[in-house]
Amino acid sequence: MMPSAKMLPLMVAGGVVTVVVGFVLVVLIISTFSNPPFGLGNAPAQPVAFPHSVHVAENNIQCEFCHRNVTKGEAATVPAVEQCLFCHQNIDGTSDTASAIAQTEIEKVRTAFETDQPINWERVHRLPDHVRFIHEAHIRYFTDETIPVKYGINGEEIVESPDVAQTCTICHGDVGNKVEVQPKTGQSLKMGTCLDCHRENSVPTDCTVCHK
Amino acid sequence: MVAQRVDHKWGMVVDLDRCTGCQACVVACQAENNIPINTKDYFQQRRAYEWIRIERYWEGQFPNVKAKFIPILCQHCENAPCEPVCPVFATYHNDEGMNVQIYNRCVGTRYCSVNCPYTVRFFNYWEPVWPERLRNQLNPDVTVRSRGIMEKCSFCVQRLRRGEVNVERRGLEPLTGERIPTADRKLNYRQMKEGNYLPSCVQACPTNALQFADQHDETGPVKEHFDEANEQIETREHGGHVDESHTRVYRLFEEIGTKPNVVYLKKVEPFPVEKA
Amino acid sequence: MQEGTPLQSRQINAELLRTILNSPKWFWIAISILGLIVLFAMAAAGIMINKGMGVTGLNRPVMWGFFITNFVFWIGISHAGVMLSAILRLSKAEWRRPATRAAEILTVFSLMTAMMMPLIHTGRPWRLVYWIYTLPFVPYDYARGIWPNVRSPLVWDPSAVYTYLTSSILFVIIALVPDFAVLRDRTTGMSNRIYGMLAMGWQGNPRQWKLQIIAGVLLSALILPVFVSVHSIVSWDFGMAVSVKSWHSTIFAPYFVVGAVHSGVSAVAFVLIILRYIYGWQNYIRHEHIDALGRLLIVVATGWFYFLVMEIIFGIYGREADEIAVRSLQFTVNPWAIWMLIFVVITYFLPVAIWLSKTGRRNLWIMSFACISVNIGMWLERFLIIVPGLARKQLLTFDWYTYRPSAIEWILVGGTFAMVSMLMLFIARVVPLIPLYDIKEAEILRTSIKIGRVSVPATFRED
Amino acid sequence: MKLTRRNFLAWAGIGAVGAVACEGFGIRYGELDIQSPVRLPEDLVRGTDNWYASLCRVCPSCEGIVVRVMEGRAKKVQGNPFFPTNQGKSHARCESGLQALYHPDRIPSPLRRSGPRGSGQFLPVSWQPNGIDSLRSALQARGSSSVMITEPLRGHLGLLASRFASAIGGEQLGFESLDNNTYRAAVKNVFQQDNLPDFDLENSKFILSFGADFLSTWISPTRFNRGYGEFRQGEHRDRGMFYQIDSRFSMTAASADKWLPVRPGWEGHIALSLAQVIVAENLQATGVNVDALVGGAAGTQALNNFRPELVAPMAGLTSEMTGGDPVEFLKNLARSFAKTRPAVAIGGGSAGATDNGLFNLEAIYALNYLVGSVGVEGGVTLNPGSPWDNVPAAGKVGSLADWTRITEQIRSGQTKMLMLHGADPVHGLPESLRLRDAIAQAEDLFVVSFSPFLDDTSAMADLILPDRVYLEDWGDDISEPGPGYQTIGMQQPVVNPLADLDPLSFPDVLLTMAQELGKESQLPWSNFKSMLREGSDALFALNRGSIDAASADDFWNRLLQRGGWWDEKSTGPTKVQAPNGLLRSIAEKASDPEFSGIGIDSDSYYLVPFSHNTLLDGYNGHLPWLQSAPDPLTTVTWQTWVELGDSTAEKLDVKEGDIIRVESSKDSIRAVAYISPAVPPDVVSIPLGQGRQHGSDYATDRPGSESSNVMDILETTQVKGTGSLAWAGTRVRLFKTGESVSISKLEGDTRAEEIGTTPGEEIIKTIKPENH
Repeated sequence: MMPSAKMLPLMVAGGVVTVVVGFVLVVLIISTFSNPPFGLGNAPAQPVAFPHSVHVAENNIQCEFCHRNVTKGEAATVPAVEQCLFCHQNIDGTSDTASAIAQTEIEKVRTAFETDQPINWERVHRLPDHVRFIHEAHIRYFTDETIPVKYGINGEEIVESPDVAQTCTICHGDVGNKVEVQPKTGQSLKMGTCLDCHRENSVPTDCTVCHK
Repeated sequence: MVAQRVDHKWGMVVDLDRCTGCQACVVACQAENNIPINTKDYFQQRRAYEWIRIERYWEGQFPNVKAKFIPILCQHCENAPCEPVCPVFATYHNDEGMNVQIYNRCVGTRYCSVNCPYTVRFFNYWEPVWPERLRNQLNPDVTVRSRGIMEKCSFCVQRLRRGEVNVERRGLEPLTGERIPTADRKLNYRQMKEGNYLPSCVQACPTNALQFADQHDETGPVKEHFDEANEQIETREHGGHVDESHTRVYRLFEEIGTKPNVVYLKKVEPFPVEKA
Repeated sequence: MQEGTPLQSRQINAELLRTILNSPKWFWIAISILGLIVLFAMAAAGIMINKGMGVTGLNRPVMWGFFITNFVFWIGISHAGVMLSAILRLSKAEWRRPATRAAEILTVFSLMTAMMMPLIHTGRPWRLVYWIYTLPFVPYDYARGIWPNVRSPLVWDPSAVYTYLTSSILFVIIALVPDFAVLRDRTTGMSNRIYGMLAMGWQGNPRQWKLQIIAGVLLSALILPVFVSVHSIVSWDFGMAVSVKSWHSTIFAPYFVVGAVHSGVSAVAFVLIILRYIYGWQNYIRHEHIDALGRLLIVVATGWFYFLVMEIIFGIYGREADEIAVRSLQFTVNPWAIWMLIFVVITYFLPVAIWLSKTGRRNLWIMSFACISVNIGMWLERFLIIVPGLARKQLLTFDWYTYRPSAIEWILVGGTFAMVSMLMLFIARVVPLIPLYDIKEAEILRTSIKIGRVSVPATFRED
Repeated sequence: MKLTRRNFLAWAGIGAVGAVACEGFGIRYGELDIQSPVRLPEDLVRGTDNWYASLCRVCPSCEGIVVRVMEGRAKKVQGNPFFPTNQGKSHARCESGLQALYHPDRIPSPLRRSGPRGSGQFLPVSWQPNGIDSLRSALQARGSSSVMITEPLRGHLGLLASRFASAIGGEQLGFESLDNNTYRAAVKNVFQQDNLPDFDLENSKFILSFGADFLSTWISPTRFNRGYGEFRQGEHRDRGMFYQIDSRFSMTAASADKWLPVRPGWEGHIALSLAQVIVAENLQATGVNVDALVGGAAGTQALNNFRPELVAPMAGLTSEMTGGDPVEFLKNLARSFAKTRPAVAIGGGSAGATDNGLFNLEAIYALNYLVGSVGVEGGVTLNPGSPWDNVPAAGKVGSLADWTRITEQIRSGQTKMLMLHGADPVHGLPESLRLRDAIAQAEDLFVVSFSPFLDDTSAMADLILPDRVYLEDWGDDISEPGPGYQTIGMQQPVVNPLADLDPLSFPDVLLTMAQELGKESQLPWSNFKSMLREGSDALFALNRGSIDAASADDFWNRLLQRGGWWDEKSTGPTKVQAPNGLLRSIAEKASDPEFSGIGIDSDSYYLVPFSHNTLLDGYNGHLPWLQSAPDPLTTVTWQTWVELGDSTAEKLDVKEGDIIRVESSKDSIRAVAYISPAVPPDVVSIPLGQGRQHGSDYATDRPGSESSNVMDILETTQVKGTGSLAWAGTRVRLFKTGESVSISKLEGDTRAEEIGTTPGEEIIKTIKPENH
């Protein structure tokens, strides 16, 4: 049955409302499930193209070797340039497996060290100012063998105590096999994520544990 | 393992007979908690932030005049009037006897402040500003509250948390080096004192008028006072009569029934001013 | 008791639809002036949101001021609609007829205005998303098992007010359907289509009439508890505040409800007088209507005054030092004492004296004056409850302070009045502010025939 | 610790990582960066705090502090729990040192005057060659006729400054607005000590204080507060009794059990009347040779002129004040003072600041002999001298007589060079001395300031060479008053100066100059740190005290770690023989206080100025925390207020916030009225500290009606015998100006009094001592 001419404006109006509301809903739903929303939080270009995959997956360097504060304090911290030079004094990228890019990037690090210039990395995960997150405490928990069962961030049961590097992947995902680290590499790091995991593990969920 | 934090119950004892009103606690609090600089305008508008403030009450007329000082800070009430009225749970009571304000949840209705009998909640009427260089002093353990947010004394929860993390981290008895069972890794008074984990005002108070510890901590200075104060409440709840004339322990505005976790000790007054 | 000359349906249509079908020049002038004021107030709100609540005169003890006063005031005004429509409809008060529509619409607008006040009062309204959002889009709340604090009167409050707002809108629309149909039949082009949609296929057949009347009566009955609860709950915003001695009173709920009716009915009476004047509706809003409202108001005002006195007496009876301090601020300290005196005189003694005399009730100028004075007084009443209570909160005399509203607050409060006026004017351009069918119904009902020596109505209403 | 600290500082200087962690709240520029430092010491954990021991230099008393440092930024100052004088406690002033460190108005680099003198116009210059060269040439040309004005110096900086001054042939003087010379002289005359004594309040049972605001500003308030707390409620002891006899109701008087208002300048008479009662009633402590103390019959005769019957009316005591017959009151006071042992009598502040101040203080301190509390527990503890032979425990502090002379020298052209460090004499001396004009008009005068902040005197400088702030610099201090035994405090730099600042340490500059001027023989050290290190080695050589170290290096490290060295065994004398006939000589010296200028008439008032609780004399007025800390009694902040009694306010018809013009014979100032129930009807009080004209906005952005300097109106009366300023010896007239401002105080708009009528409604509950 053809709608009457009178009903047309009503139908048009209804259609517009449906489209607008639908669009808003879709945007909100996508932004809820995609992390970060629409790739807005993709890590920007780093000053030195540092491939985690080469260091971790290929050369088996443990996370805490470079992020050495991760077992000692709140922040994991990026390594000092000096520390890169531990290896890169000798490894200059001229071996046949390395590409020309590797050579130039390693050269950047060496130059920085020689000229006494700190490297300005771009932050990938930004913790809000009102949140206290202590890496050390989390690693201590997951690596503690006296606790029989622990639960991962998605509720998965962890029976074997992981080592430090495995603990990192619980939240940060498989960084070791990624060339470029992006927020989406790991878990969505929202308050609910923290809260779910704390509840699973029966550890304190008092607000002041994380909020400052 | 994360320490069993729920076992603590913090409390402060304020000895009014020791307090001289010197303002050391006030500035210590401002230094620790990133409290905005109280400009002249803030005072003129009566919007100055002093999480702990010294109130001075006059008594009598010249020449028989007295001034009494009382430090007033958030009383961390067990039955806090501010808590039920917050529509968003930005303020709530935690298991450690603390009344907590979560800044990022606050929407700014100011109802909590309206309903606080002690007037110890402070609203950020303006965005706090510091000269660029002074920002270096800001404590990274404490959020800077933006405008539209209610704030108040937190018992320096960041210092307690720092202490707890250190206790956990060490997991060892400091003197003997024995490993402490996880459940017993509590922050006791001695550790708080040595590790600078006491609230900033308590640490500064030159007359020791402020004392802070776990209410159940035998080694701490507050247990006996809290035991007595709780006994008073219990007696009253059972309809008994408390003889107040021989005890120094009291809670501010006890009759409202807020059960504060701050206990005051009466001022001793050999020559009271005759009340008109 | 109906007075005046009988009207013909044609005349009713012509006169009551005049406001919609042609617009005089003064209308646009008035709308633009009011609109400018509203814009000005919006700019003030913008400044406040941009700079922070520091631009107000609020301070540490007095954290609530003009905005909350204004909120309670407009909630109070909103009670007029239901009072007149529902109660009078249920009690079949004939004189209600011309007043209902304007009253209901005033309810809707004043509720909307009222709800704006707590929003801008927080300083950062967008933060309220945490408060009202129930969806998992925001990183907090229900999805994380953290719910709004249902113990808080500030959660009860919007629940009640929004329920009231929803039902009031429904009430208005149901009552408007027959009039939309009349408008649909008298317009052309775009407005014809819009009215057509709004009339929802109204043909005026008996079944439709029956449903419409039943819906109206049913809604009237359902809305009554909401009407009582809204202002009760608004009063609990204060009554639940254990720490503010002069607020913590069990009498607050009926006191506020009666006060709301007092100010609301006065406001409606004033609106009716204005409408009569500007639209020339002498035939519809007649002296007898205003007269009836005046007589109703005597009762309401006296009831309210009883509660006022009780509230004060109960407060003082306890002889608690802090309660006495609030009262002595209210009664003995200037400027509060002066305001208090003015408030009592202009809210009760002056208007009631006017209403007690028939001349007063029948003189529209005097009546307007009385109604305005009641509303100024009721505004003052809320102010004199809220601010002195906070200024003398508890015994900590060290923290006592008063409150001086800033220019921004004055502008915003003024802006709400302009906004409600503007919306009322505007709506008068869109819908008939006096229900056509209701008036016609009255005309029919008043027609009587003589049977022998008695006069009986020509038509019986089906109930 | 040393290794960490050093590396840490080096590292902190290299990377600006701290900026990321500490500066940004909200996404600010650079916050999304995370910086790799170039080098990082192995044992440094980032994001964790480090605590360094140092010394507080905000106020003249010496307090040990620990500073919390994170990522190269100082975050918090707290008391050093090991340090003997303050034992972990701190005053509001100590905390504020951080604001000096990160103050927005620090002078970043040397400045040279570009406008006329006093205009405050400067151009930045470089240290090398401009700054240092100008200083050297000025020293070469004018060094022999130079005056170096510093804060009161002790320890190695005192040694350095005095030697430097003598090496170049100039003069060095410490400056304090309200100097302690009278107190020092009284101590010398009564106890024959060069060092200021300590008071063992902790163990005392009875404190009788005359005019000394020792809980707020006088000498070492943190130490006294610490003792006071124990005096009141310490464990295993009875609560002490405390009388304050004072012309102003100070914070200390508020804490006293009984405050006795007295006319300014009559404290000594009251002290002697108490002595007379004790002697007459034979109440002295056992073992006290009263005859020798009093000076025989002649002494008794002299003392009899001070019988309470005579003194009470002179001192303005009324029966309302004493709750009965004032004479009986004084007698009873003397009796309980003598019977409650140990008791201690303290005098200072306004009691020593009238022209008869020396007499007052001597009379007060002599009381301690009568009750046998000199050198005993709970009484006056005498302090030993410096553990170093050559390093002074107290430097010379100029008195008003000195400043008058120096002003005259400047005016006459005799002084050709002024060096300023930590002192602001233009602000801190009475305006009628005309020091400002003298400096401004002196044609051949070169003024060098080493201040890191602009102040009223520095604003008149030709050259400003900004010093480091104490948290960035080395130093040491000999506590004065010490805790009764030898105590050294060590100050170390806890952070490096920020990158945009270029200060140079004052002692290092002096040492460099000494070398460049060829004075190595007197000052052979290359820098101040090595000088301190030499001092540390000397302490190590003493082989005693709190630090047990194997080597000199070890000793030095531990010295820095602990923040000081002390030796509890090397105490001061515990027994002092009172001079023969002490009371007689004091009684014969007695004189009534004299008030020059306006003189005593019915419409003039005693002016009792006082040190501001946090600002003291205002040298640190640029620190916002100190400005915003409410005065304990009035709770006024940021403004200069004048305290009026209720009756005075009624007489003048003023209310709070009205601007009052306070006029002396010298000048007048304007201040905001604060009406207090505790101000005697014939007294007004004004705090020092405000009224600066140059420097940071925090100190100067207020109009003269809200911020004025009470020094401007003081009469230049000198205390007899010491030449100090008799700052409580001024009479003023008050005028209502008709203007009014909003007073910026914490208190609300009503006078805060308890209004509760039932016991449950009291805020500050009290208890009788007998029930406790």
